[in-house]
Parts: sequence; structure tokens; C-alpha cells
Amino acid sequence: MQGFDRKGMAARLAQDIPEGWIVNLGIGIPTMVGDYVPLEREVIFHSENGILGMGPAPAADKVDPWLVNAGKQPVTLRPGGSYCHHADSFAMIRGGHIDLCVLGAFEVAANGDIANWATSENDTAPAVGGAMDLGAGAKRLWVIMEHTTKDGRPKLVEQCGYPLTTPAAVKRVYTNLGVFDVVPGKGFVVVDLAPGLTLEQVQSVTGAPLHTQ
Amino acid sequence: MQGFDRKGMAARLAQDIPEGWIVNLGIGIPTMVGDYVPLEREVIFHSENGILGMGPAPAADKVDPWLVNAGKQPVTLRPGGSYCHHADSFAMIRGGHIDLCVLGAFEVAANGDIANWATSENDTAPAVGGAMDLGAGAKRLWVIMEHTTKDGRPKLVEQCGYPLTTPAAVKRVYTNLGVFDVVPGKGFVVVDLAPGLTLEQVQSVTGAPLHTQ
Amino acid sequence: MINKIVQSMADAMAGIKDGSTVLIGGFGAVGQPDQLIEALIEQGAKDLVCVANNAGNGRVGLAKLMELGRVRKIICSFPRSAGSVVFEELYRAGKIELEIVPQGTMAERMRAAGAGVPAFFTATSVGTILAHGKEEREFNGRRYVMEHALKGDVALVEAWEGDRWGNLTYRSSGRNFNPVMAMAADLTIAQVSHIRELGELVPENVHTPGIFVNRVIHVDRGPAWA
Amino acid sequence: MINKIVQSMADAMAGIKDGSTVLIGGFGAVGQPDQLIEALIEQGAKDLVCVANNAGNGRVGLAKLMELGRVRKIICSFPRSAGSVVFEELYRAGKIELEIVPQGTMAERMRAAGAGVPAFFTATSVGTILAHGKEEREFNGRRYVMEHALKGDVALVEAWEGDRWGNLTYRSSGRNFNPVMAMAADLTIAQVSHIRELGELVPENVHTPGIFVNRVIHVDRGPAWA
Repeated sequence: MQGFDRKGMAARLAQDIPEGWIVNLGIGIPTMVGDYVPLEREVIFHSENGILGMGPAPAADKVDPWLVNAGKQPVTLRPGGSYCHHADSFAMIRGGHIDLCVLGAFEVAANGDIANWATSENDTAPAVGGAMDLGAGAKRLWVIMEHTTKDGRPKLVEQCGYPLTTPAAVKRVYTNLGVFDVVPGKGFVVVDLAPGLTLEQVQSVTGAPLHTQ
Repeated sequence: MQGFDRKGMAARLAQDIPEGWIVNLGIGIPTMVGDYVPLEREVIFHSENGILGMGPAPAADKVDPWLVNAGKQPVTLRPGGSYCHHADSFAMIRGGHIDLCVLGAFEVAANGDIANWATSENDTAPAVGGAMDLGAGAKRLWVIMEHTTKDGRPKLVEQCGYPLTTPAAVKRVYTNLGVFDVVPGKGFVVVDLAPGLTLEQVQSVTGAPLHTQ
Repeated sequence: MINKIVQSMADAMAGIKDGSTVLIGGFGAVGQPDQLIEALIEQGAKDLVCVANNAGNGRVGLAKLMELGRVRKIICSFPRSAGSVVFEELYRAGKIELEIVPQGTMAERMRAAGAGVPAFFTATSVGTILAHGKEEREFNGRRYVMEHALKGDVALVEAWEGDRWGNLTYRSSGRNFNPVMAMAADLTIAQVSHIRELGELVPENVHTPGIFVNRVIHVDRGPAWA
Repeated sequence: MINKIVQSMADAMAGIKDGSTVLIGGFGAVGQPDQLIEALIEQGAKDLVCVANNAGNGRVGLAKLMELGRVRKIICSFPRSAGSVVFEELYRAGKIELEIVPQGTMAERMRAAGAGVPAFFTATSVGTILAHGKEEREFNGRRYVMEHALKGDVALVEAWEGDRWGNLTYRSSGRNFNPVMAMAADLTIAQVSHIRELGELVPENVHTPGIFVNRVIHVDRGPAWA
């Protein structure tokens, strides 16, 4: 089963972001989502290091060393963008002013738990960054990730095995195999499957029941 | 007994403010203190409505309607001054960044209690403004006030009769009759008396013992 | 295209409900959104809880809103001033509730609401009658009271410049409570002296980023304020 | 005359004691006070607690300070990155303590220290292993943890402009942690790319007012950062 490639996943998620939303994109595949929101659809990207209205990566010869995103990659600022300090930036997050946060994850559970920062309780020096603030603070949290690990184990599960980032926070998951809502009291509900895939196929690599709408 | 007039009191207090201090002046006689700090002695005046580096009142034809002090009187801004919002301004106060706050008072007690906002427990709609924040937050609180009420009752007392603004906060009191430190475990200690006055005279209109250094 | 600029006061006030908590910026006349208050009077919402530093002046603006019986409760630091005649009348007649809050605590409670902090501790008011009923606690040998976030349904703010994304700048001491109120309300409406093109404001010097602002309306405050 | 501008790194570092908690601004390389960190290495203070978003990179700067055995403990949100080799070595050898703090909580804890708030509540980390040992409490049906102010003895910050009163501005995303660290320390030292005359900075657009800054030193960061 292949489904979407990473670009396809990012493009699929980008379709669902309406104009006017304020969106924080995590490191990795989430960052790619920005490339698939056309500039004329005004979505305001927030970066936790104090940028509101972030634009795409600059041309190689236009890199500004002062201007990086949360992944420390060079970015640009759109007209209308602004800068603030870290406490103000996380006030935006913690105060519920971010419409959408998109994160990657190791696992998402059927109750919306997300694990994306530490690979075991014994990982004694994991890097949490802003993930817990974003998980707890954004108005809605969507996850974008491969449907299974490299060795084929499901990442949509009944219960997370890894240490949690935020309990009961994920509203929707985008994977290479489809799009799944997390519905309280029910679990994963299929919104969309990648072209050519059947529910049975996708269920066979998912660690929790997939419901239909 | 007369001692200093209001200008004399303000001038006396102003003498004791060293260059470099950041100072918040309350409404009334405290505001007059600013007039007696020469501009060449750089003292930075803070106003709780978001001004740091406040300057003297403008000439009548130079009044800027946007620029008022905490008493809503027109003021100016010195070169090097800046503006901030109310939460940042009170962060300066609450965080202990103001070297000195000068307030007026109804009463100051021998343990440093100050009462300056409500004239009785039955005053159901008193105006507290920023007095409690300043009392609790400034590095040091000095009071400037008449030594007695208009009808001759002492304002330096054993214990405040009026509702407190802040307990055990006052470090020094400037009155028309002298200057008095508030020393923990001891009470009022005379620093200075107005010219021509004796300790006995001043003690006779003071509601708590006056100690000498 | 995101466009938060509205053309009429009716549009600016749309949807404000009876029973709302309304945060009103300004420190005295400076930074006070006069025209928005007038528009709220016009709009008709009642049973309001108003949060403002002062309890109105004369018989206009907030004082008029109170006089019309539209304000159930006022939360402020300085209700009593020379001009607060309407408040005094209503309060003495038992027709308005008052919650008096130290000025810095009031600002911080709104900043907390905007920043997702439900409660915090402060030394302000410890040992006074304003600490009555508040939880107290010791940290490092000093006593503090717990204060709760103060959230608004609506904030009415005054700014110097605004653009279609809702970015604002303030002039001089007109900033005061406006930025904290803007971040603390579900619906923030700004009256601005100048509308700017998107990108005209210097990104480092935007004082309230548009994320905190829902509607912007141009108001000419006249020559004294230009 | 108030003059916070110092002419030598020795003057900038004077009085930093062994055992100090040192707040170090920056987000990766951006807004990081490189030259002040070098000067701290030179100065010699040891047994330090360092607060920074990252645990150093390569074998220079903060990583070098750690490699020299001068850092007892690091408080950060993101210790593990590709270049954090020194930290990993020391940590595995049990030679450095780590307190890992969510990034927003870290910023807010310093802002609280600067604002005189000893503790506050946040939903961040609730239900995770980072909430272990923290007091939890419910407000309006949601659970929060209590977090304590994080105060510094010293803050090392990087800014774009500075004047003799200590007023600072930041450039672009170089602002990040610097303003909250400046307000949270007893001794705040700023390296600035440009010294300005008093009054040259626009009063509305000072990002860190001088009240939070003790020393300012001019550092030319080179053409890439000019």
C-alpha cells in the first residue's frame, strides 16, 4: 500500500485550510504544508519563535540570517507580518488564538492522545520544544504522518505506547493512506482514503478500529 | 508648628533621589517632587499608564492630548523615554524594577503599614488605582504627606485606623515637620526635623514614639 | 482576502449580545474608544459587565451607557473621580454592581486571559480588604493572593493605525490597557485614526498583531488628536 | 549622567559569580549573544545553571562552556539536536543536570519572574511525564499545572540597537527569548549591533525599555548580520 507520497499528504491537508486561519506548522512534513497553500488564499502562518505572517523559503541568494522558522530554516515575512517575543508568541498559542496546529507524531490514539516527543520513558533527554504548548493551546490540532512506522507497525493505535505530548488533543489525522477524524467517544472515523485503497486494506495496518461516517 | 510648605517638602524629598533611580510619583504632593529634581541629574520617572522617562509639564501651547501622567495631567517625554502597555508597565512595578515609589497617605503606622485609598470600611466605592500594586511592588516606598490632618490629628500612628493599602511597606516618611525612617522592630526614627523644630514639639503631634538614630 | 476593515458602526457592533462582558480601553480620555462606546449605546446590548479603568465621566460615553441602565456591573480600579457622577448615583441607589480591582492586577488578569493562564499569584492586595475571600499562599517566605483571568466577550479598543489584517499601533500614552484588552476578548473591535495598506506597518513595530483583532474601523478623532 | 554602555567585555562580565543562574537569549544562532558567551567563558564563573532554548551546538559558545565543566545544570526545551554533541556526552556521563521545560512554559516562567508573579497555571504538560511532581488544579472544568517563576542572576541578550539608558530594539526573529530574559534577571547584559544616541529610538518602538538592562556593549557581528 502506497497511497500519497509526502508531498501528496501535505497537499491534501493544505486543501482543508480555509482563508483567514492562523496556522502553526511543526517541523518536518507539517512544514511542507505551507508550500501547498497558494499565497492568494490568505492563511497566516505563525512560528513559535515570534513570527506571525511567515512566508515561503527565500531564494538561496536572498536568505536573511535574522529570519528563521521554528525548524531554524530560512523563511520570509509576508506583507502584514509582524514579530514578537517568545512570551507573546506563546500567549498566542496558549491563549487559544491559533486556529490550527499541524504536528508530526510517533503515535495518535483513538481518544486523540498524541505522542511525538520522546521515544520511551527511558529517553532521559528528549527534546520537547513547543509541542506540548501547541498541543494544549491551539484551537485544533491535526497530525500529519506516515500511516505506519518504517517496519510496518501502526501509528494509529488504541493507546499510545510512547510518552504523551498532550492527551485527547488530536482532531484529525492525515496519513499517506487517508484522512481520519478523531471523534470523542467513537475513535477514528474515515474522512477520505487515498485513491485505490479499500477500508479493509487500511484497517489491516491500523491499530484501532476505523469507523465510517 | 509650620515647618516646610508643600514645595519645601517636595524639594526635601527630591534631594534624596540619586541619579539613575527609576521613580514612580503618586498623585498630589508626590507629583510635585519631579519639579525639584534637576534635569541634569538623570532620574527616570515612570508613570503606571505606560510611560518610562516622563518629563515635566509642557508649556500651555505645547500640550499633547495623547500624553498624560497617572493623574491625567499633560506631561512630556524625555529623550530616552518609551511607552508600553499596562501589563508591561505593572510588570515593571510588580517585578521590583522601580527603585522608588512616592505616595501620599492618610496614615502611616510605625510598622510601615500605609493607608491611602479608602477612608473607612464603609466607603463602599473607593478608588484604589495602582496604589496597592506600587506599595507591594516597588523596591522602596516613601510617603510624603502633612504631618497631621486638617483638624490636627496625627497621621503617623501606632496602627492605621483606615483600611490598609499595603502592610509593612513604607521605608521613609517626609512631612512638613521632618523626615522619618521606618525601622523594622523599632518604628519611626527621626532623620531630620524642619528648621527650628524640637523633637518634643514634633512628638506632641505624632501618634507613635519618635526615636533618634 | 482577509479584510477586517468595516465601513459602518453597525457592522462594527454586529452580534454583541445582552449579558456580554465588554472590555473598554483607555486611561481617562487617552486611548479611549469614544466612537465605539457611542456605537454600543446605539446598538442596544444591555445587562453588560463593563471592564474599564474608570467608571465614566460626565454624562457621555460609558457614563451614558450606565445612565441608560445597560450596565449591570462595572469592574474597575478607579471608580471615584471628580466626574463620575452617574456611577455615584447608580451605586448609591444600588442599581449597579462594583468590583474594584487594583490597576496592575486588572491589567494582568486580562493579559492572563489572553495568554491562556487561568490564574496567577501576586503580592498586590495581600493584607488588605481587597484580599478578602481570595486564596492566599506563601512562596519563598512571602504571601501572595491568587487572581483569576478576566476574559471579555468583546473588547473595544482605540489605536493610532490599523490595517486589513487587524495589525495595530498605538500613539504615545494612548496604548495603556488597549493591547491587553485586545488579547483578552473573543471579539475585538478597534477604532483607528489611520488605515494603513498591508505591509506599511514596520513588522518589528506592530504593537498588537492582527491575531488579536477582529474588526477595524476608521474614526477621525478631529484636529486635536491628529 | 546615566551611561550603561561599557567599553570592554571584562567590564561587561564584572561581578558574575560562581553558582549563578545565567539566562542566555537566542533561538539557534538567531538572537544569540555569541560574544557575551565567549566573554563568560573568558571570565571564569563556574557551577552555573544555564537557561537557554537549546543545549549548545558544536564545540563553541554554550557547548564550550559546558565542555569546560562550568555548567552544573541546563534548563531548556530542546536539548537534543543534530549538533548537541557536548551536551549528549556530558549528560550520558552524568556530568550535567537537565531540566526540560516546554518552550512556552519556559518563556512564561521567565516573564513571570520579571513581572513579580511567583507562580501561574498552564494547561501545557498536563497528562504528560513533564507534569510529574507538579501541583495540578482544575479551573472551569479543565486541568492545569502550577509553574513557578524562573529568575536569573544574569541575562545575556542580543539586540539590534541600544542606547545609554539601556533601551533596546531587536531585529526580525532575533527578538525571541531576549526580552523576557532581560526582564527576569538581576543583571542584564546586552550585546548590540548598533549604539544609538539617547532619543534616537522611537519611544513607541523601544522593545526592551532600559529599566530591564544594566550594561550595553557594542559588538560588530560582521557583514552577514549587518
